[in-house]
This record gives sequence, C-alpha cells and structure tokens, in this order.
Amino acid sequence: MKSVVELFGRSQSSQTGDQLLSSRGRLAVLVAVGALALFAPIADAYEPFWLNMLVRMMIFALLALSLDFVFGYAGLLSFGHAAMFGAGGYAAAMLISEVTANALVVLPAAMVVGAVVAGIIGWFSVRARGIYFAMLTLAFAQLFYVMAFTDLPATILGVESFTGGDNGLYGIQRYALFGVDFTPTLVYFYLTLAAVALSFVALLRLSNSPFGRVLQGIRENEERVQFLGYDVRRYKVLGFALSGAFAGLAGGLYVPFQSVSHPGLLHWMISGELVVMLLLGGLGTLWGPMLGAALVVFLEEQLAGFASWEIVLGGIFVVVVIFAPRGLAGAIISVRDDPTNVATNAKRAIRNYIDKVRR
Amino acid sequence: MNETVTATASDVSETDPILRTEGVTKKFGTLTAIDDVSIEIPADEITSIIGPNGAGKTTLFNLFTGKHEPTGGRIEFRGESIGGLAPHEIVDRGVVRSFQITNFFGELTALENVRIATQAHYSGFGPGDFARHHASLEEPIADAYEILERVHLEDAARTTAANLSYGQRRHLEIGIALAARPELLLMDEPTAGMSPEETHEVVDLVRAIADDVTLVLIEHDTDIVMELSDQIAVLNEGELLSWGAPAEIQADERVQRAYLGGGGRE
Amino acid sequence: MSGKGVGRSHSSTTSGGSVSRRQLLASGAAVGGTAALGGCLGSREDGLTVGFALPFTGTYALLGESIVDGFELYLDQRDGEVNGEEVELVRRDTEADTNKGVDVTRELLIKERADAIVGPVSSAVAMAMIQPIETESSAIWFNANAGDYRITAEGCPEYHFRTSFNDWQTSAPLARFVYEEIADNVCLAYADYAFGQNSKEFFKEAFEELGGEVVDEVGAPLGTDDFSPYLGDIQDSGAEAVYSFFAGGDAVNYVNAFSSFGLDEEMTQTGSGFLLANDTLPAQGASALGMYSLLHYTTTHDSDRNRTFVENYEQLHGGSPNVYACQGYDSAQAFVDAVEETGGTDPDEMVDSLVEMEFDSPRGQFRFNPDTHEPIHNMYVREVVESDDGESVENEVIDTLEEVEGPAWGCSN
Amino acid sequence: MIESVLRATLLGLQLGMTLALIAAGLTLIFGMLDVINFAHGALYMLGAYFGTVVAGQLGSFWLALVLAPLMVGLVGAAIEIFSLRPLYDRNPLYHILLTFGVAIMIQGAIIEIWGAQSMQIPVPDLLSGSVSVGPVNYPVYWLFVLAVSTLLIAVVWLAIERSDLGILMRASAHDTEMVSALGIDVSKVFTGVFVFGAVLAGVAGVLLGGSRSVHPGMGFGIIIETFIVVVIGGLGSFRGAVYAALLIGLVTAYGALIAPTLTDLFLFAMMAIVLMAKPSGLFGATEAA
Repeated sequence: MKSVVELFGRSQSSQTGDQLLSSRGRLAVLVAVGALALFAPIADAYEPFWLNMLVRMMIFALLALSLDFVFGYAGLLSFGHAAMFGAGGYAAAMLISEVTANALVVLPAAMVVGAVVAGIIGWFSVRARGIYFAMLTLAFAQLFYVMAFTDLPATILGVESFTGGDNGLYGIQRYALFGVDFTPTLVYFYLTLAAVALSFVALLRLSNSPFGRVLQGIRENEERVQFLGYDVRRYKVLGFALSGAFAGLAGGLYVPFQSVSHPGLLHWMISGELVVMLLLGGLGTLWGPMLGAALVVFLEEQLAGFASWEIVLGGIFVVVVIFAPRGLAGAIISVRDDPTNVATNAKRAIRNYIDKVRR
Repeated sequence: MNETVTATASDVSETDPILRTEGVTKKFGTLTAIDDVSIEIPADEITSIIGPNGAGKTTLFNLFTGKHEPTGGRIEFRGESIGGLAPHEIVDRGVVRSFQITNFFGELTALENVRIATQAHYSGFGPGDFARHHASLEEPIADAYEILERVHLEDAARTTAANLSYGQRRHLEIGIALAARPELLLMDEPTAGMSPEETHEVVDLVRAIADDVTLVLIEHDTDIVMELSDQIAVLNEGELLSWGAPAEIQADERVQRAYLGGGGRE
Repeated sequence: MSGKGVGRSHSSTTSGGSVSRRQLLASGAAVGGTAALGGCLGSREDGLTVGFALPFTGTYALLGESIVDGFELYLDQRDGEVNGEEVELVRRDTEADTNKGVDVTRELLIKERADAIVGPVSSAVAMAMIQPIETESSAIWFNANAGDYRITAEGCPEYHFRTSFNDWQTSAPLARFVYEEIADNVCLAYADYAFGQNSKEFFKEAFEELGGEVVDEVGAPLGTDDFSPYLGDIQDSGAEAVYSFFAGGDAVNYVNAFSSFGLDEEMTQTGSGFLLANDTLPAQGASALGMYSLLHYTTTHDSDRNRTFVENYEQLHGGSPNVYACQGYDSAQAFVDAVEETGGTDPDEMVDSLVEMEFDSPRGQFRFNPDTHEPIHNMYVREVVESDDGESVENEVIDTLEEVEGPAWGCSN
Repeated sequence: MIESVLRATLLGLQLGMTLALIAAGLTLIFGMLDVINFAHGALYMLGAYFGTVVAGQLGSFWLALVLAPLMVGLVGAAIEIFSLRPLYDRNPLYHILLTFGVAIMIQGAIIEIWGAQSMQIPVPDLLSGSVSVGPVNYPVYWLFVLAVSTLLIAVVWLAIERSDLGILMRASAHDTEMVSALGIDVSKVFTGVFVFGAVLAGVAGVLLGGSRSVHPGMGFGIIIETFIVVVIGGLGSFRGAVYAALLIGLVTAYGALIAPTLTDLFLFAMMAIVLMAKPSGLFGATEAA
C-alpha cells in the first residue's frame, strides 16, 4: 500500500483546490482499504460467507468505477458496459482453462480484451451524442451478447465450442501466482482488494491528469474543447477504451471467482444495473458509484429472501431519484458539510416534491 | 439577387490575404445558407462581417472553423485548403473562434478554463499526459496566467467561471480563444449584451489583440464596426452584398436597403 | 457432524486440493464419529440443514416452490426430524441466473453450513454449481431438476446425485414408442439451446437406430413468442409425427400455435414430458389433447404409492403434486435415508450409502447408478386426455418403460 | 414455400402492428416528454395481466379488451403524476433510472399477485380455430389481432395527423415552450400523452395475451425490441415508429424462416447501423420536413 500513500501524497501537495477527492476523502479511502484488509481475517474466522459477498461488492464497485470514469467524468453514457465486463471474463476463462492461471498474465490480458472491445464499440459510437450514444453502445453490447449466447464464433471458426453457448464456460479455476494459490476466498479477497484499490488510484490519477481534464472539458462543453484544437473523437475513444480495460479487469476478477463465464455477463440488464449503481452512488465522484455498487449487491443479497424484493429494490431506486438525485455521495457530502441541516433538507425535498406533483 | 460581388485584395488592401474563399457555398437541405461567397481576409487587420439576422454570418464562421463542411467552393488559409477539415485540425493551423454565447467550462476556475486551452500546446497522448497531475503542468499554467493578464482577469484567476460577472465572462471567452494561439481569430459579437462601459473595455481589448492577431468580427453595433474595422463585408441572404472600407460601405445604397428595408426578419 | 467441523477448520488453509481435504474429512469422521464434536462451532451445528438453491422468482418460480413443497411433505411425514435431530430448511433464490446460483450455493455451503443442497432448476445454473460444491465438498448435492447430461459427463462430480432425470431419459426412450405405435418418420422441433439440442440429438440417435427417418429438424430460439414460421417448416416437412422439446412459456406458445394452425389434424405431436406438464397444461387446454409425451412422473399414475403421495400432498399443500414436487420428495427420501443409515452427515459416508440405496418413490422403484449417480427409474408414456369432469385436460399413462437407465457418460469407479 | 412466405408475411404484419402499438407510446413519450420510458414494457405486461383478470372474472374477452387498457392507463397516470412530473427539469438520465425502478416494481408486484406461472387470456369461441387464407390455414385469432391493431394504428395516425390534439402533440414534441406560450397547460398534455401511450401498450398486452403466454418476464422481454423499433423509426416520430415496427415485424418473421439464430444479431446490427448512419432514424426525416 506504500505506493498508494505516495501517489496520494504528491497530488495533495499541488496548488489547485479542485481535486476530485479532498485530502479528507483520500484519508477516508485509505481507512476504508485498511479496514477491509483487517476485517477480512476476522470475517473468515467468524462468517466466511461475508468474504464472498465482499469480493462481489468490490468487483462490482470496480465495474461501476470504470463506467463512472467515462460517464460521470467524460459524459459518455454507456449502456453497454456489460460487453467489456463479459469480454474480460470470457478472456480470463479461456486463458485459465487453456493456457495459464497466472494472474499477472491473465488479468492484464482481460484488461487488453476489455480495452479492445471498448475501443471497437467506442470508435463506432462516439460520433453520436447523448441518448444516441447510449443506444449505440446498447446495440453493440447486445450484438456481443447474442454472439456469445449462440456461440457464433464457434460456427465461424468451425470449432465445436468457443463461448460455450448458453451454458457458458464453467469449472474455471482461480488464479495462482508465485506459488500462491488464490483458491481460498480469503486470499482471493486480498487479490481483489489490491486490484480494486490500484484501479481506483489509477483512475483517480487519470481523472486528474491533463488527459482527464480534457475529458472533463468534453463533458462540460464538447464544442468548446473541439474549437481549442483537441481531437475530441480521439479523446473519447481513448477514454472509453481505458474505461473498458477496467471493466475487463472486473470481468477477469469475477469469472474465476464464480468459476463460470456465461452470456448473462454481457446482457443489457447488467449494463442497466450498472447505470443504476452509478446514479444511486452519485455520478462523477468515482467513489460514490463504488459505494452505490456495493449497496446494490448488498441489497440484492439481503432482500433475496423476501418474495417481494423486486418491489423494495425498485422502490429504493424511485425514492432515490426523486429525493436524492445526487445519490449517496451527494447525501454524504451534504451531511458532512452541514450535519444540522439534514432534517430541514429532507423537509424541503418533500415539500418540493409535493409542489411539483401539484403543478 | 443574381449579382455577386467578388472582392479581391487589390480592391481593399495592400496586404496578402490570410484567409480566402472561392465561391464557397453551404446548403442545408433545400436551404442555401451561404451562396457562392468569394472573399479575402487581409492579414494583420480587422475585418468585420455584418448583415441582417439570418444573413449567414455565423454559418460562414462555422465553415471557416470546420463545424460545417462546405457544399461547394474552396476555403484557403495561408494558401492551403482547409474546407472540410475537422475543427481541431483547423485550430492547429491557427484559425480560432470565440463564441457569442459565453461558452466555457462553468465548473472550472477562470485559470483552468484558460489552461485547458494552453495545455493543448504541450500535451497530447504521451505517457505523461495520463500519469501526471494536471496541476503540475507548469508551462501551460504560466501561459494561462499570462493570458488572464492580457484580458484583465488576473484577479479572478481562482474564481469559478460560473461565478464571474457578465463582463468578466466575455473577457474569459476571449482569453480562452487567445490561449489556443490564433493567427486568425474569429470573434462572434464580442460586445453583445454589454453596458457602454463594458463595451468600451472590450473594444480596447480587441484593439490590443489586433496588434499581433488578424481579427474577423461579427458585430451588430454599427458604431463599433465603423470604429474598429479596417474593412467590412456585408452579407445578405447568404450572399456577399458589398465589401470595402467603412466609409465605402456607409455610402453603399444596397447596404442601406438591406439593413433598413430587409431588416424585418429579426 | 464432526467431520464437517474438522473439514471446515482446514478449509481456509488447505490450498484448493479437494482430494486432500476430502481425506481430512474422512479422517475427521473416523476420529470423531459422533455429533458431540461439531456442536462447538455455532448454533447451526444443532440439527441438520438442507439448503434449497432454487428459483423462487421469475419464470421458474413454480418449479422451485414445488420442489420445496415435495421435500417438506416427506419431512412432515417424519415429523420434521431425522435421527432425533431437527431439519432446518433454508431457501435461497437463484432467480434461474447463473451467477446468482453460484452465490447462493456458496452462501448455503459456507454461511448456512448446509448438509445437503437441493436444486437447481436450470442446467446452466447446475453447471456453475459443480465447482463450488466439489471445492467445498461439505454437502451432498441432490439435483432435483437440472437434467443436462453434461453435469455428469464432465467429471462425474462425486457429491452430485440426480433425484430428477437426465435429458437422455426424457427423450431417447420415447423413440421406440413413436416408431412402433405412431410413425417411422418424424420432424424434430426444439428450443435452440443446450437442453433442447441434447434432447433432440438423443431422440434422433435412438429413432434412427430403430430404422426411423428424421425428415427435418426445426430449431426455434429460446423464448420464441410466435411459432408460425417454424410451424410452416414442420408442416412442409410432411412428416407424420413431430417430436418436440419445449418447456415453460415456449411449450405453451408452441402447443397452442400447433393447434391453432390445425397441424394437429395432419400430424401427431410427441415430445419430452415438459412439453405437456402440469405447469403448462392449464394454459394449453384443449390444444394439447391427443399429444404424447414421456416423463418419469405423472400425477394421475395409477399406483397405491402414488395415490397416497397425491393424497398427502393435497392435504398438506392443497393442489395436486407435479413432477417437480415428486423430485423434491425423492430428494428428501434420499437425504433422510442416507443420514439415518450413516448416522451423521459426513458427505463421503453419505455418498457410499446413496450409491447402494433403493427406495419406493411415487414414480416407482428408485435407485442411483453407482457410477454416474444418475437415477434408474420407470419412464411413462402419457397421452393428454380430457379430465373426468370435462373441465380441463390431464395426462394419462398409456405405457410404462421400466428401469430406464441410460449411458454411463464415461464414469466408472 | 409459398405457403411459408405467406404465413411469415401475415405474422410479420401482425407482429409489426402490435409492436407499433407499443412503440407508438414509447416514441411519443420520448418525443414530447423527453423520457426514455423503461417501464413501457411493464405497462404492456400489465395490460396482459389485467386482461387475464377481467376475462377470467367477468368471463368476457371483449370487456377485457376495453377495460384492461383503461386500467393500464390509470397506472400510467399514477406513474406520470407521482414520479415523472417532479423530474421534468432534471437530466433525462434520471428518467431512465426512475422508469427502470418502476419497471422492476411492477414486475415484482405481478409476481406477488399472480405468481410466476404462465397464464393466457382465454379467447372467445368466435375467434378460435383457423381459416384458410389462400393456400394456408391461419388462426382466426391472429387475423383478429392483425385487424384490430391495424385499425387502431390507423385511427391514431389520423388523430395525430388531423386533429387539433395531434397537431398540438406534434408541436410540443418540437417545442414545449411554444405550446405553453399558447396558454396550454403543458403538464396536462404530458399526462395525457403518457396515459395514451400506456393505453396503447395495454391494448397490445391484451391482444397478444390471447396468443402468447403471459408471464412476468414479458415486460423486460419486449422493451429492447421496442427500443430497436423506436430507434430505427427515429426517436420521437410516430410515423417512423409504425414503419419501423412493420419492418422489424417482417424481418423477425422472415428471419425465423431463414436463420432463426441470426435474427436477433441482425436486428441489433440494423439498430447500430441506423444510429451511425442516420441517427434521426430511417423514417424520421419525412416528418421533420
């Protein structure tokens, strides 16, 4: 974790005050990572299943993070991020079962595959804007889904099975690296934690880089950025591909953990849920969507027992959109800024709502 | 109106043209927005484009800057065709525009607004552009400060753009355009909606900029146009109606007719 | 009980090798052997835990509920106790989703410390469950519905016991009936996904071996709403009979369209039992009349054992049992018998007990193939007829194929 | 062969017209309210379920065909007034999340009330059986569905083209400010459009509920198909949606004859190509001109 401190430390010393994450926020992230790392052995001893849930929360947090980088930060609403997630997952499944279980080979490969798929989708899609961009990414992702489901590549290549069709590729082993076997969930937890933490640092860094600033400029005012001499399309495609790399990484972590890669990973419902996680968490903050993802995974887990969990989950989405449009992150920030005003704010939100309904 | 005025350098100016068009035409579907316009913009001077609303002034700007691709004709910048190039390629060659409606990054500070522009000259897609922190870009930031001083915003450097006063915003708008290092700066109504005092400041600023940048203005305020311009082009219904020094234009009957008689389109 | 405790304490430190862990389990059982040792690891160690990894929402919810109902019925008849220990039932919803299936399986194994897993419904989920169950190797897996033969064929998972059926059993054995009683030429119509393809292939192989001719094969994507283009192909094939594999909503849409288009007047419809099952027949109604299918359980099957079962089921749950309920019921029988015979829940001892087990099921005599852990049971050819009250339709058993077994899929001990 | 093509054509037309009923609402709601209504599939599904209830309780398919869509309209009104109305000044993105949440809630409620088992709306004897259409036998009910949906689309078409309300609707699709400047209560128009879209989807639900299985997955199942229609037709264009629905219906029906597994692939590829080459939709421009 030393590098994390170093990286944070340097940007902290910079002059400008518009950091994506305040120094207090960075401390919070460090504490969260530390707490997770310390909590894991306790969980393993007391209730190993928690680890299982935590790993999934972290992987979806990474996926949400990757989408927030292009959506919240660069303004590209991708409704097809499942394609990169699934592509990374399938790549990992194939590599592990056919070539090697070495995490240092497979995970970067999953990132590359995610980036390539995103690059292809992005190259075709970035010309369109707003909802048209979203629809294009949806169409492309569904193309990938149908291909995986019908195992079209196998037909084209003339082999018996490539994606494994509707059953997918199953029985995938977990990683091994330098003699360490990641099969025990506790070990896999640390691998995931490290990958997610490093990804967070990397994407935070990217967001604050000159490149990231241009992306942010594109979100706020695409035309202006163009007339400053930037090749907007290139920036968008590259931003999208970078995001895809991290989505691919999430897939590469998820598939060996679940032991199976299947077409459902590429389905638009995953992309849709991801957008929900982002809005729930708070768009454009990077950390908010991670919280949102963790919350959705947690809720789905906890509500699964109730017969009517869909009503509750859907209800939560509706209430959040109406009353807390800035999501969890917005709520946390407003409480931090002024804890005394929570009640007043809530009252105002409700009055506001009633006014608007009556209009 | 079949009659087309073709202006040549010898008619109006002794300097070589920095930008010239030859029969440039732009159609949107069945509508002809710019009709066979041939014009030469002399270097190092101030040229104004005037005309009633809907005359095609902004469309002409959009053709110059690559927002639209011409349907026909040729646009040359320093003797090289730029018609149909992407906007960023045209900016790279030195043709930059500023906007009528203030067009910046509201959530960023004034300094950062300008820095995004200056940064373009230092960074691209090298490794450092992904890994460095944006605040560590010393040269672009120094450039940005310099530009803020030029547009008299040095005191507002840390103010978020959305919080600037109206006049300040227009200054920032010009600053951002300057930061793109124009050789030719196309300014879309730099004084629109300003108080007389603010207008005066901007006029001074425009004069100062004109010292080392060729300027083309779209402007409604006739007094400012007459005061600032070395030459004036008059557009009407997409055609070049008249072209010449301010005094000539003032005397041109067709211009008066177009302005007074045909101005009812607003 | 103790075996499990010992095994778990090693689970975080032993590295992946399920063999070594299994040995530990075995040695643990040998040393401990009684319920006393296990008790110290938390309250869940008291009593037995059965985890249901089944869909309780979505299209397959009815199947999941029926399996649990069947399981509960058997436990109820045993007053909810086995060997004097209470049986706790934990339900987890797979939503028929592969990832969710893995998650809930892990939850049941690790968090709930289930002694047995019952489920799932869909084969894709079952494929994904193989790894977690074999890796933990802490519970017996009663596969109460997922029928894809590859669950067995790919690695012969040790703890996997199919208390339901496999796709060979619900397709191939029907070939002889069709060939001898209906026609020597058929058109095959199937849902174009793994299970449908398997069923079609198995039937085709068997039918051709008998000398029959497959005139045409028509695959429709899973979830097809309108079958008319496919019905056109089926009609154009000119075959005298059709063998189909469709299930759930597809089966309803297919059978209804088949009759609406009047194809039932030109050719005889046959299929695997899921085409005309208790969960589809109400929506198919009169359209299904005169169609033949093959399944291992039929509510109207005429035997004392089944009548008792149906009566008890109706008493406990209201409504008559379907094939899924029977599969749940038999899962409970197998589980209870194994626990009683081994006097505990050591998975390896239970495996040894299960491979030799034979019991009386509502479907007839039931036992497992010791190598494949696949069921050996009767299959029934049924015809859809009007019910006695004339209000609805039901299946009537017209032929019994005894002790149907099927290939060994390369498994041997 | 001829028989197959004829049958596929009839099916394609029927698919197209019913899809048009669903897509019409989606595209009008987008055009006027600027809302991507993810709950539209759920409204269609509600139509089918309400249809089974009315037909089952009152024993009349015909009553179901009238009452169920009106009930869906009521649900639509509630959704619009209580959840969408407070959000119109927000980024359209939030509408997606909101309607996504509403769709999940409706699906959950349906499972809660009716369970997950497949159901079907009983078709009256008058409409059961099949008749010969040229060389093929075709179910009477399917022809009925084709006729009713075509008739409805024609009526809606005329209403939108000719009536004041239609002109108003088209006008506010282009410029809501102008409409409110005319002194018209835009929020009432919005509610009206949403309810109208919901009713049309409800009709489609009842009609298809008689020929397809009615189950809780049908809402999310239809929504993407409807998106394809709306995108290819041009977002916001009613005419475009009708043409595109017919196109998609026929492609689906013929695709099933030629290469069933590739049909979906082809549809998504079509959607992508239209979005790249002509984002205003294949049929969008005619209306704008």
